[in-house]
Amino acid sequence: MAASTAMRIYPFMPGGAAGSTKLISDAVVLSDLTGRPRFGLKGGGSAAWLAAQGVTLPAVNRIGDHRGMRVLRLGNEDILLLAEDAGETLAEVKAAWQAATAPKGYSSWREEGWAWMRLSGPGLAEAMSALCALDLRPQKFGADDIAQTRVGHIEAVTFRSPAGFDILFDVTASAYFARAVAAVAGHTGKHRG
Amino acid sequence: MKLLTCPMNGLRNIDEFQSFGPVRARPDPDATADTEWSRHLFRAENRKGIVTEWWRHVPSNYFFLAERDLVSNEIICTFDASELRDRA
Amino acid sequence: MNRLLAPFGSRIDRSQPIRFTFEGKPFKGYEGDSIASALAASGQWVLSRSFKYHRPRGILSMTGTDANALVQLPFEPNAAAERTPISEGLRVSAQNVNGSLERDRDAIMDRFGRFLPVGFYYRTFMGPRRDSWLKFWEPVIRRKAGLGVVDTKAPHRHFDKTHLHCDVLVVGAGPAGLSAAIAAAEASVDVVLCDENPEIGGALSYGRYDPAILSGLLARLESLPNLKGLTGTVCNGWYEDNWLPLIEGNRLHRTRAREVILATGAIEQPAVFRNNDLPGIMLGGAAQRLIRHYGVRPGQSAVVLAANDDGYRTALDLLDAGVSVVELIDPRPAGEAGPLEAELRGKGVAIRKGATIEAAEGTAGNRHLARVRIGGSWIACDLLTVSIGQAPAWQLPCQAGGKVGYDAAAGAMTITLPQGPVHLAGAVAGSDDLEDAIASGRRAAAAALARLGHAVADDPQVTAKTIRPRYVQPIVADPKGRDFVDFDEDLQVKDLQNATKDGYREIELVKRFTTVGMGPSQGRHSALATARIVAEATGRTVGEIGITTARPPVGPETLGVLAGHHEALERRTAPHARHIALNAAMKPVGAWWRPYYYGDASSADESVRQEILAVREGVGLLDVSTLGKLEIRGPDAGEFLDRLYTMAHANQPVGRVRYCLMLNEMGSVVDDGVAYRMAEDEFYVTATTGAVARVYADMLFWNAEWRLKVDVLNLTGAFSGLNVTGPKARLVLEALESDIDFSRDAFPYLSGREGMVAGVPVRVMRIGFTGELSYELHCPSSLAPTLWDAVMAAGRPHGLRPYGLEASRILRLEKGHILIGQDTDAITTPDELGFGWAVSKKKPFFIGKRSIEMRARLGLTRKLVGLQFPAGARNIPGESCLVLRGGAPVGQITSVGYSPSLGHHIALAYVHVDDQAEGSRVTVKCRNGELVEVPVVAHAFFDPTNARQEI
Amino acid sequence: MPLRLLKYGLSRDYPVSGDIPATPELKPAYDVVIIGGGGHGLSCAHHLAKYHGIKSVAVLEKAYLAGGNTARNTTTIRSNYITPEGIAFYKEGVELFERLSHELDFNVMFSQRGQLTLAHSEATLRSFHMRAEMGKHMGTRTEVVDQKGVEELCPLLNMDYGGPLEILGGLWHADGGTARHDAVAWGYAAQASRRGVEIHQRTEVQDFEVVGDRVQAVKTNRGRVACGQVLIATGGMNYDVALKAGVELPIRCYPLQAMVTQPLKPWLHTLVSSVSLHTYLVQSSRGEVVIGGGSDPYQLYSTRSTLDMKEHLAEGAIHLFPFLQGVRLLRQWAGITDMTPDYSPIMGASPLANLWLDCGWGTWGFKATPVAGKRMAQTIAEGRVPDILKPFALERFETFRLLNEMGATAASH
Repeated sequence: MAASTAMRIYPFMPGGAAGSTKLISDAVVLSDLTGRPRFGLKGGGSAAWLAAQGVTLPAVNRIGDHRGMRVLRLGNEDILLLAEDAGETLAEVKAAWQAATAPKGYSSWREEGWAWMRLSGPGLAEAMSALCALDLRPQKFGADDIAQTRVGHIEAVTFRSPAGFDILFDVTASAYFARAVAAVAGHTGKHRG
Repeated sequence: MKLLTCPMNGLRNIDEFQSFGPVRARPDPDATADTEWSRHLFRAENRKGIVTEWWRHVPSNYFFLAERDLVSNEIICTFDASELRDRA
Repeated sequence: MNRLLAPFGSRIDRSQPIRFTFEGKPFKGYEGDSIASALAASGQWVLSRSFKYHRPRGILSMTGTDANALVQLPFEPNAAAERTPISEGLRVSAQNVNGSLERDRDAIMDRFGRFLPVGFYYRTFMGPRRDSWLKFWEPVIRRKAGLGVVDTKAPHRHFDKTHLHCDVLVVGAGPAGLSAAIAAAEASVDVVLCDENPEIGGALSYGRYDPAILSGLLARLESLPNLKGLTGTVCNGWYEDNWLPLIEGNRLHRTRAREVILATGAIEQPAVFRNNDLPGIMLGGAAQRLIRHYGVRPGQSAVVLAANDDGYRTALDLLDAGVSVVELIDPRPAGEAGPLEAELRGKGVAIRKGATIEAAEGTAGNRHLARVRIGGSWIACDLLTVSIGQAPAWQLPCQAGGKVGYDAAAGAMTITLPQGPVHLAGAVAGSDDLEDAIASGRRAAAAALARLGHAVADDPQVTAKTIRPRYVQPIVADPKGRDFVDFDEDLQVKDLQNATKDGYREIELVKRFTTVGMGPSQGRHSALATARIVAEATGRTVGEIGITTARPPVGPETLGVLAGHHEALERRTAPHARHIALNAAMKPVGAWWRPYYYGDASSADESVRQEILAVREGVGLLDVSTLGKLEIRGPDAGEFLDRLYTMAHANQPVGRVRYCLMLNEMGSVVDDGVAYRMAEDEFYVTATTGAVARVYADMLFWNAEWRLKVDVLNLTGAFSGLNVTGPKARLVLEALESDIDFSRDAFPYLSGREGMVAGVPVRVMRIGFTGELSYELHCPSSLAPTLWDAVMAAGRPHGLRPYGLEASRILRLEKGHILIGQDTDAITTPDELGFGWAVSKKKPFFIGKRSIEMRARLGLTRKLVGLQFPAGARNIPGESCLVLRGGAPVGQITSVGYSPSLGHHIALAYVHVDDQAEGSRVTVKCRNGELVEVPVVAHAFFDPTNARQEI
Repeated sequence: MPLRLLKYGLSRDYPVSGDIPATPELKPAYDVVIIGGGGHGLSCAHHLAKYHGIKSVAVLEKAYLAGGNTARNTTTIRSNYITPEGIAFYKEGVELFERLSHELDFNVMFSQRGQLTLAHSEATLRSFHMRAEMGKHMGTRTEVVDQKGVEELCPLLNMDYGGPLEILGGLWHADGGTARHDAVAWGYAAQASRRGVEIHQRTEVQDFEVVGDRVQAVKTNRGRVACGQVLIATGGMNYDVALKAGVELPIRCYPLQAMVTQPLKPWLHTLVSSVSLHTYLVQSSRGEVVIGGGSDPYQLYSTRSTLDMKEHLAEGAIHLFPFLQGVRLLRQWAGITDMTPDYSPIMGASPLANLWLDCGWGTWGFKATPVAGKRMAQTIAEGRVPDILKPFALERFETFRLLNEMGATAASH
């Protein structure tokens, strides 16, 4: 599919599907990274093609690094590149992939299918304990670990970022997710009431 | 909440998984009489004891197998589908 | 006032008085008081009326487990007065009273007891007429049922849930639990110690022990940062793999522990004698709790029944609290309490051995204890404390797989757990003195640590003691009754004996027939006595009788804390805000929100009609983004679809679109959609909105078995779909900037193209649910709002109207297109739908093939056809109305609606297979029972030759 | 005051009824051996003895009387099914319940307060219309009501949710009700044993002696018993017991859980269930609110309870009745259900000539206790299957003549 010149509208942007939903910013801060550059490959040939580009692939459910991009290995043949601050590098990889001939895997369309949000703030640990059943304490869940699990009752991928926890989930549930996080944040410290 | 060890994602609460039921032998449809075929469709692997069954880890959409005791609910082991033939 | 001075009253803050009311009367207490303690301090001992006989009842255990002390709060029925703190202005009232607590008209039930033997309700209330029970007796009895009253106007409260993980969870912060938690934490593992009480210490906080023991343990506890103490937190159940609900106020901690140590203590057991339920008769521990926790003097003049050291300690505590102890009665003929006995005698207390309480009598209306009978003579007193034995708190251990036994030699209930990640410590494991309990805690910690892989040094002190013999009260029914075994359910000794005479000899049957143990305390104070009575009555041992299964929860828990707070899941398509801006009536479809029509509710029908006409005569735009969208990629993609769907896909040319019909193994229709072959190794496949999640999972499942070289990707959220449909659809698309040739020849029906439209990369398919010229544009979701805007703008000169689900349903019905799940059911075959054309006869295999062949041989019984009602027909049958043949149902209407294009009502229906031909007339039973005859239509109602979609 | 209570009060001693005689010695042979001392087995025994004069009957129960699914179910009685075959059968079941207390001279407390099933989606409402149309046609009291009708029938329901949880309408079944489950079993046991039926508790069938196409005898932990006819009515153990006779049933076992609150003064008068929430509530004559829902998500022969099911049911209950937040739960439990592929029972003949099946009762068996016992007794006594049972034959799975009741059993049992 060719590159687009048209305007992209993500859920939390004005005119987006969740445009009227406010993101909380209190003891718990929820921020939206859905529009940030990322690119994923999935299916036979994906890992080999990336490796041929010099990308060192981590083990499944671990995060590696490639020229400032985070390399998320979600499955043997399911790799997602996140380029929060390395958009140009990502664009190069993407262009190389588009120009390449098969086998090269297939686009996973994660940049369209998944919202990318970040949870941070002083109430982070308490909020994550409420949102996710996994043991995410630092001694159990490291900086390069990935959990494909459930966050806020929906399927999600979560991992640590320097600021907090990043969460990838079904983009169509963006408004729901923001409400679920706000509800949890509203409860912190209030349970005896 | 019971725990289940996903061969790909590790130890998780069982509510992250979906059961796809016991592994079933699939008879050759063209070499099976009608009554045998309907038996195949409706028969149930329900013996007290250990069954090998399909599970899906829903968040990662990974399918694997587990040996589980239908009476005690003990999960004896879990393994990737590629091992199924080795075990058979 | 019965209030004692400090240091008694560890829980109360005398500087913080609190006013509240009970039964409308004002009372005063202090911050930290429970309802029961504050009332007791003011001399209010009666808290409730009993379930059946409406006898006055008061404090029994001070643990909050009995029906005796349940009260009504404004928004909360059955609140435990012994545990619920008072708060300023709290309005408390008594439960289960007819009139008032003081004057309960139903107290007369106590006199009619002889007319109401156990299980009487099974033997009467049936006559005189057949419906007498339902019409007369049941309403009467229903009014008497239940305890508290639920406030149906209760305001919403916040509850929430969180998760907690630890290496070792210790339940119970008494001496055993404390020592276990400290020992585990000293080995550097993560430990959580929880206790339902507001303080750490358990019996050390209210029993007669050296305060230095508790302060020493607390000092060690505070130095351990890896030990998290949760007071006021009840561990209310044990579930598989050490999953435990810890309830802290309005919060539920769903807790996973690798190892669990249960130090849940023991439950003091009441003595059984006539009138043993009078207010003023309480367990020794209740008196000690009142004194030490709340600074409340439990009476003025006491008799102490003591068959163990705890009873002697209670007597000493009573003396310290200024209660006159008339006499200590030790039923053991040679009860030996060593130094405690000497101390008591030194304080001038008379001790009588080998005697027991034979009966009690109350003041007027049995409102309080007046005297007890010992050795045939009556002794006046207003307090009787009972310390005759205890049962291990078996609830959590039994949920964790523990087995209850009975050590006949020691007269004690025992619990044994299988080897595993759950350990017992303290009184629940049989310890009956402090030193042993502390040692038992260390032993349990060592066992847990060993399982966690920690090397544990042998501790020479840590060996279990054998259980010392306990006193066992002989239970004989009092000839006059009122010797209660189960206070919650008002059951007396003879009730249990009589149940066994009627053949209810197994403990579970005794429970079910008499309801023993089914009340709020769930047998805490009755299970042991019941087992003894049933054993005696049936000539078996207590061990053979056992106790009934302990099921979660351990104690009552609110539905609110279990439910927590849960936002409803909702999914929105990318153009959601566009629909809102266009005043769409949005309705939920599963988790999705979809436009039903655009416009005000007041003109809904007209809006729908206009939308339909726009599609038929001009052009319409439908957001089809909720459709399931799947990409099947890889060398085996064609083969994969060939196995999953009924049509042929391996030979489908690139650029073509084919209908897909999916069957299950039984040969029933489960889904449909289209497959667009974008490349040799890539298909873009749609699935119905409601089925895509299952279809996607099933695809992955089948390929886990087949191991074909394909990757399946669910693009449902990643891609959005816009359907541009109507005779002018091509004009609209040609007006947009695009590299796609939309002409009829270049882009024929049932083909697909990739390209750019208005700067947006799209996948376009020429298909049509509406039967008109249609282009379905699919694009990445972040670009869908922009594409929507472009199409709307390009369509404006052509009168383009966005249309909603309602119009879409009629449009498809006019074409006779089916909706899976509405026009099909669990057993629909392709033949029943007349879909033979969609089933490949050449493919060697597809899912369901073998079954539809077999089902075809068994014969078709019904067929889905069109029904056309005459214009102006008066009675139009609704959906699901029956199609009858010879008076018997043979099918039903699956879809029905008014077609504005045709000017009459049309429907799809299953009819008998012999009535499928065009022109047959079938009988349909309308909702009002009227039968109407309707002609069958065997083709699409609108545009029967399907010419319009191919222009 | 009813006469019987006066009699109790005026007699000095407790009037012993002796409902359940102590387990006698096992005889070497019986005309009919019924495996399973639950409601169905006891009902069949009663009907054999009372209406067919067959008194050489032994009911073999491996544990205590009626302690399996009879004791664990939540006692829904109704006939608002989908298939005409199903409705005809369950309708007879409701009618027998209406007379049951008098039949047994034991008050089973049949309480016909109606059942209201709620629809939160148009698809559900459509399925309700299907059930209502078929139900009306078959002569039951079943109708679809709109939002206003729902409010009138159950004014305390929360109608304000909007979105996917909004209540769009309901299926009102005036014939629906509950009964005291234990009483049904005890009443049948008392009546059957008074007519000579022997009830053997703690008697487990461990094997079958099959010769040719007949069961010669069953082998129990208390010895061998020869039998003329054998009925399997063992609830959650049906698959396992039938397998011992060499008969493989199309049954899978799943736990089904339920829970109950502390007793409350009556506030909920009808049975209320929700298809989308997988939750139903009914207030018992003791004042307890019984809450149940769907089966567990994977196969298991266990009666353990789970926290997640309890949380799910509490959530559903509070969606419907938000004021229940402060109400306390007292107990949860589970039974093992024997689920068939089409959510209908398997009744009638087996591949063995004298072995009869009363199986596949899944989550819905209690309501059929009287009718299944009556019709299975007729089958055994006459040696042939009556018309009303024929559609439920095991053979239907070979001929795709399924009786699909899934849509009528998902929300309430």
